[in-house]
Amino acid sequence: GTLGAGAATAAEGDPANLPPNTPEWAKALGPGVIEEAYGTRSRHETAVRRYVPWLTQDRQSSVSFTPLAEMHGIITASGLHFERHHGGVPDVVPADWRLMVHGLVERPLQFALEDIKRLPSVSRIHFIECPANGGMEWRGAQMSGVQFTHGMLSCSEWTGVPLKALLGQAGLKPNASWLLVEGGDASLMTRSIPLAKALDDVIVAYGQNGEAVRPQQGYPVRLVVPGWEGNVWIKWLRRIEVGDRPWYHREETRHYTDLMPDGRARKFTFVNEVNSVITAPCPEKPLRGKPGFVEISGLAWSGAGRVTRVDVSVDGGDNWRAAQLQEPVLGKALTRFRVPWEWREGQRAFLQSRAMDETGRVQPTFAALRKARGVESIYHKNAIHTWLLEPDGTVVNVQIDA
Amino acid sequence: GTLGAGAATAAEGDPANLPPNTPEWAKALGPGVIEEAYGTRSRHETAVRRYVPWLTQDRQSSVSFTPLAEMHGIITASGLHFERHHGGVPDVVPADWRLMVHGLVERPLQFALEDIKRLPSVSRIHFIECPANGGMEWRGAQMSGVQFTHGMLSCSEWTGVPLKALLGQAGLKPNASWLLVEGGDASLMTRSIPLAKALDDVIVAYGQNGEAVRPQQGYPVRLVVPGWEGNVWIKWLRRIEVGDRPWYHREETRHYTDLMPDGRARKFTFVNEVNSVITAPCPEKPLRGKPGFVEISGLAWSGAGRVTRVDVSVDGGDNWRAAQLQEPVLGKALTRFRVPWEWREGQRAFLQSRAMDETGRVQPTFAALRKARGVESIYHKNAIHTWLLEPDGTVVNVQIDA
Amino acid sequence: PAASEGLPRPIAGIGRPVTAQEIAGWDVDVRGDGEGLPPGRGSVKEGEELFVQQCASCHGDFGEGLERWPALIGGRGSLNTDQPRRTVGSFWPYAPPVFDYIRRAMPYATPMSLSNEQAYALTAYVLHLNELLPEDAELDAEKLKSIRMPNRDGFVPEARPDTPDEACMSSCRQGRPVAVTMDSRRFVQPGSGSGFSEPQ
Amino acid sequence: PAASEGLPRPIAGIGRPVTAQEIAGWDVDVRGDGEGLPPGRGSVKEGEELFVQQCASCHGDFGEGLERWPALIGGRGSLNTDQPRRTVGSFWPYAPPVFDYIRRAMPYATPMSLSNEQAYALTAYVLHLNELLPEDAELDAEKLKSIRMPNRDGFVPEARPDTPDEACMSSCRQGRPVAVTMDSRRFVQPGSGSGFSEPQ
Ligand code: HEC
Ligand code: HEC
Ligand SMILES: [Ca+2]
Ligand SMILES: [Ca+2]
Ligand SMILES: [Ca+2]
Ligand SMILES: [Ca+2]
Ligand SMILES: [Ca+2]
Ligand SMILES: [Ca+2]
Ligand SMILES: [Co+2]
Ligand SMILES: [Co+2]
Repeated sequence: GTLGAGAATAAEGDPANLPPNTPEWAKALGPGVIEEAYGTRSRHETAVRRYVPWLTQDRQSSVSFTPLAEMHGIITASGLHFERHHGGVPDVVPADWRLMVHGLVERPLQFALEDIKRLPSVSRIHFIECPANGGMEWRGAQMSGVQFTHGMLSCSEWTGVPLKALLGQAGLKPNASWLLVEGGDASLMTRSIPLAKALDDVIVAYGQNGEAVRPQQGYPVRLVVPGWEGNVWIKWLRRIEVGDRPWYHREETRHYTDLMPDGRARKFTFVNEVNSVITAPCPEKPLRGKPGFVEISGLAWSGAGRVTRVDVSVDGGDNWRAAQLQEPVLGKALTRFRVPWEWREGQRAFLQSRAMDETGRVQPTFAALRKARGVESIYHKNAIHTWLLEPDGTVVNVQIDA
Repeated sequence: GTLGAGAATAAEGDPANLPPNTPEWAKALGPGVIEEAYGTRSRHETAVRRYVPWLTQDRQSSVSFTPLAEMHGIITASGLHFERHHGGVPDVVPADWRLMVHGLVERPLQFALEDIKRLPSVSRIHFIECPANGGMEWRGAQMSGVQFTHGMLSCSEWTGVPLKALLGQAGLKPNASWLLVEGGDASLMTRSIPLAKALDDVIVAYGQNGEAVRPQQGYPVRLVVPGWEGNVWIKWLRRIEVGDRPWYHREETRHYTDLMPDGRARKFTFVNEVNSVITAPCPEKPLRGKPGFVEISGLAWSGAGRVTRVDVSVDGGDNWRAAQLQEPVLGKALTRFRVPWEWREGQRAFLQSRAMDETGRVQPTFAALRKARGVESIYHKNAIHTWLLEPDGTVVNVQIDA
Repeated sequence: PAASEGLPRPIAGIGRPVTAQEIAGWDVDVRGDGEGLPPGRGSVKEGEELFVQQCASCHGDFGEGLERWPALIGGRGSLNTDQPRRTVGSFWPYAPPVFDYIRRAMPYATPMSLSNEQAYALTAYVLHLNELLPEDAELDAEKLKSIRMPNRDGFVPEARPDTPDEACMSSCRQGRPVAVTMDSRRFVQPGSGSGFSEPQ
Repeated sequence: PAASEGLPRPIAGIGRPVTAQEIAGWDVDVRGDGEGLPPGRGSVKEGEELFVQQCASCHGDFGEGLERWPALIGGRGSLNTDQPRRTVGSFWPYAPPVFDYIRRAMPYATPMSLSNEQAYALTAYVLHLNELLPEDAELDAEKLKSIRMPNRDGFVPEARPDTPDEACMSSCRQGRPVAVTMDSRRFVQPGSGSGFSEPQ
């Protein structure tokens, strides 16, 4: 299929397998069950995580990006979940894994994996987004596609124990008010989290999309901190210390603070505010052939709760139409939006999406965001994104005067 | 952790990695990003699909089972999705794949994969269950665990085109009332589906849990027929013929009909009625060590709509307690239920779950089911299931007098 | 037209018209009433020869079924017993789908390799094995449609709901102790012992 | 107690009491205010030697940073310019977390290999490179706590929402044509050209 009725398909295919011929795979048995006792995808599928060499000196303290253009629905295939490590991926032996809970608690405890699994459990579908997602675009458009402008973003069904339940096991001292959470990798990554969030919806997770959390996502246990920046979702979790104030560690001062034009930096900017991006069409999914029907589709999310509306513009924000949101719309989860469009012959278009959430927050323009924060804050870039659709169907990452 | 307070853990672990020692993985860098451009699970995870050799002559026309005891939440890891093939797994080349729509239509058409992907899309989380799930247990308990009593069951986020949209492309003739759907594998599997269902919620799906449908699940395109028996969810879909009556093909007469004691067989028994099973504890997840807190957890589902309630009994159905249902509870999707329990010293228990759905249907006892259908109908066994929990923590598949 | 009501309007340019010739190659199905049967013919005799060459290794010389490959004969009168056997002869309600299935799916390892003539001949032989065609018969579309299968009237519509919607909550057993009617340990140990992740 | 309100009641037997000695081995963190600093001491001089051996290959002899490994000095006065440089000297608000980070995470390839004395010495040297300690200084817990970092007051609380909640629906540009301010084709071709799935 192409955009033109009756036109030949882009990939013509092997006539031997096309009607009226019987395809070769209908003429011979294929491999049977448990040929793959644990299965993988088709050899014809090629979507991969990618990294950007110039961003980091090595691949151990680095990031790779989810190919958002290849995704369907809201669940991210675990094999394509973006990565952000500070010392590589530890090979944690599950029998040797322990979680220590201590500090301002009544009963300092350690938990083995089977202890965690015995506690009351919960499953939730939540997105995780690195707050540096799109950070390369504060000064202007420079990345080639949506994998790099927005690909530090994924969404999974997480299963585990409410952190509250673990704190219940240990008991809290009266002055408890902040937690230090620590990973067991080579960077022994730490962040401070206010107790109120810990008692709200944080999960100590061992399950991801129906199986164990993947190594790159923190096997065997990671923190799930719904709606908050990915950096606090500590992976390979090994320790929770309860205290009465934040720690001001490297990852919450040197990094993950937002530098303002006046030279001061905002600290503890936890929430990933309302955001969205069109994933089809996009630079990786250009439109080929003749104009006609196009379903514009993308992802919206908010760390503050449910997405309530997504508007789409094809004229650079002059006029907007509300998109359809795929049910169920879940709080702090990716939300798939779709809107039908008719692409006219020779039409140049500026595609944008603008999300709103249940707290009333509206995704800002780049101009509004820069006016508030300048261009050096690295994190929490949630501006309305623009794709330029050229008359030949090429889609280009651009920024416009809004 | 064991059931006893302060007791040593079952897997003691390597002291070199346990507190106060620093684990080896905190002392050296691990592999960096894109070490796996398409990732897989931890080498320490061992859950696998399994087959039962005595069920079938070979592995090409056979079945393998999802290890339900290892699952978390409601999404099935795609690598562990059960399999049911009739001629093995075809290696369909996506560029050579075509879907033909013809018969009582205005415009006979064929679609390439990119045509399908251009049409308006939809994503839904739905379970798929082979109607023969648990069919080996009609006469009595004989399987060793939940993987085999209930493991022809999975749940994924499916993305694709409403079948309705494809029929819209072709147009329907006035007398259209049934569809023949045909797979492209070595069995060229066929089933007849009434038009009303096709126009309701059937999806022609290319996406599964955020990536392409897996080969074992019908790559590149399968039918998703929410709530209906898995056999009609035709995989490797290649053809849809519109007609004015059912075809009465082999797979809807010889198989997938339900033989009653009087020698007559019910045909077109499409819906998988309300059902549930406890997945923890279960034979594969016995309770070890001393009594104490146990979270009983399991899965419920109904092909008629949403699960509204699941009751759990520990005394073989004498007394029941309503379990908590994990939100969101979605129509024709797996629903995770959980209920806390205190397992007393030396207690023998008969664990059961009983689900209800929004149409008011209640999962029947084995006695009620056999009274209605005898023991030779193979399909649609949705009886209340019993696990015997022995005082030593062993969990046994049994059947009781109800 | 009623069927089309509520159908989405077609979107221009998506999907390519398919020719009658292209359809013909893929439209291989034959309906219960024989719709779709191709021209051609084949005899029980020809069928016997083909069957011995291409089918008997699994189904047995007389369709009795070797090992656990399916039997193609037998089972008549068994359907209402506690050992029902479902075969072409005992269970299939219509004859044309036998042709349909053989042509689309057999021989098992090389499906879609039979000519229409061969498929008619094999269908004739399988029906003969089931005493539904004499030894000297020849089969074509008309003949195949005319065969009345023994279990033609054996199928009834879906009849659910057929179990009570009861949900007693307490003292439901009214004092009766639980009796185990079957314990799987008679057959297997609890755990994963019923199956394998490696070919056996 | 307020903090515990609404906490789930503990479930007996899940989780094992952890001893003070077990905690000590893992509780390696040092807070901004110095809480957690261990006994011990180290001098700038000792630190210099260790730094040259174990750190300079990445961070440079003077902490200037080689290739794209991070610089540990510089950037003071840059934070409100359009080329801000965030380093220990210019950006870190508290001194004890320098010790914390070096001990938990450095040397990069062999973390948790430094003794407390070595970590004090290296912290001393890094602070010296940033002109926060004289060449002959020795560092211990008390001394480290007393150091006031240049950017101590540089951090302010979260200040969002800070953008308008506007959602104009039509003619929002009021006739202004769209102007492209930056086109990524200046740097890369549209598609996946920004990155790789193989190590470069
Ligand atoms: C290598 C083994 C093998 C060979 C050779 C073979 N078959 Fe089969 N046959 C099977 C299997 C296996 C099935 C069932 C497939 C399934 O249910 O998925 C079957 C099913 C059938 C059925 C349907 C039986 C029923 O009641 O459902 C018929 C009819 C049949 N075969 C006829 C033939 C004919 C005719 C040939 C030769 C042209 C043939 N078979 C060759 C293995 C074989
Ligand atoms: C092989 C390279 C390498 C060596 C050797 C090395 N470092 Fe580092 N250092 C790094 C990297 C990479 C980072 C940043 C890690 C990250 O952000 O994930 C870093 C970060 C730091 C920082 C934090 C800088 C900031 O402002 O965030 C300090 C302080 C530091 N190193 C000190 C040391 C000391 C002291 C040594 C020797 C004992 C050392 N490093 C040896 C690579 C190295
Ligand atoms: Ca070929
Ligand atoms: Ca852009
Ligand atoms: Ca070891
Ligand atoms: Ca049972
Ligand atoms: Ca036909
Ligand atoms: Ca501490
Ligand atoms: Co932040
Ligand atoms: Co059925």
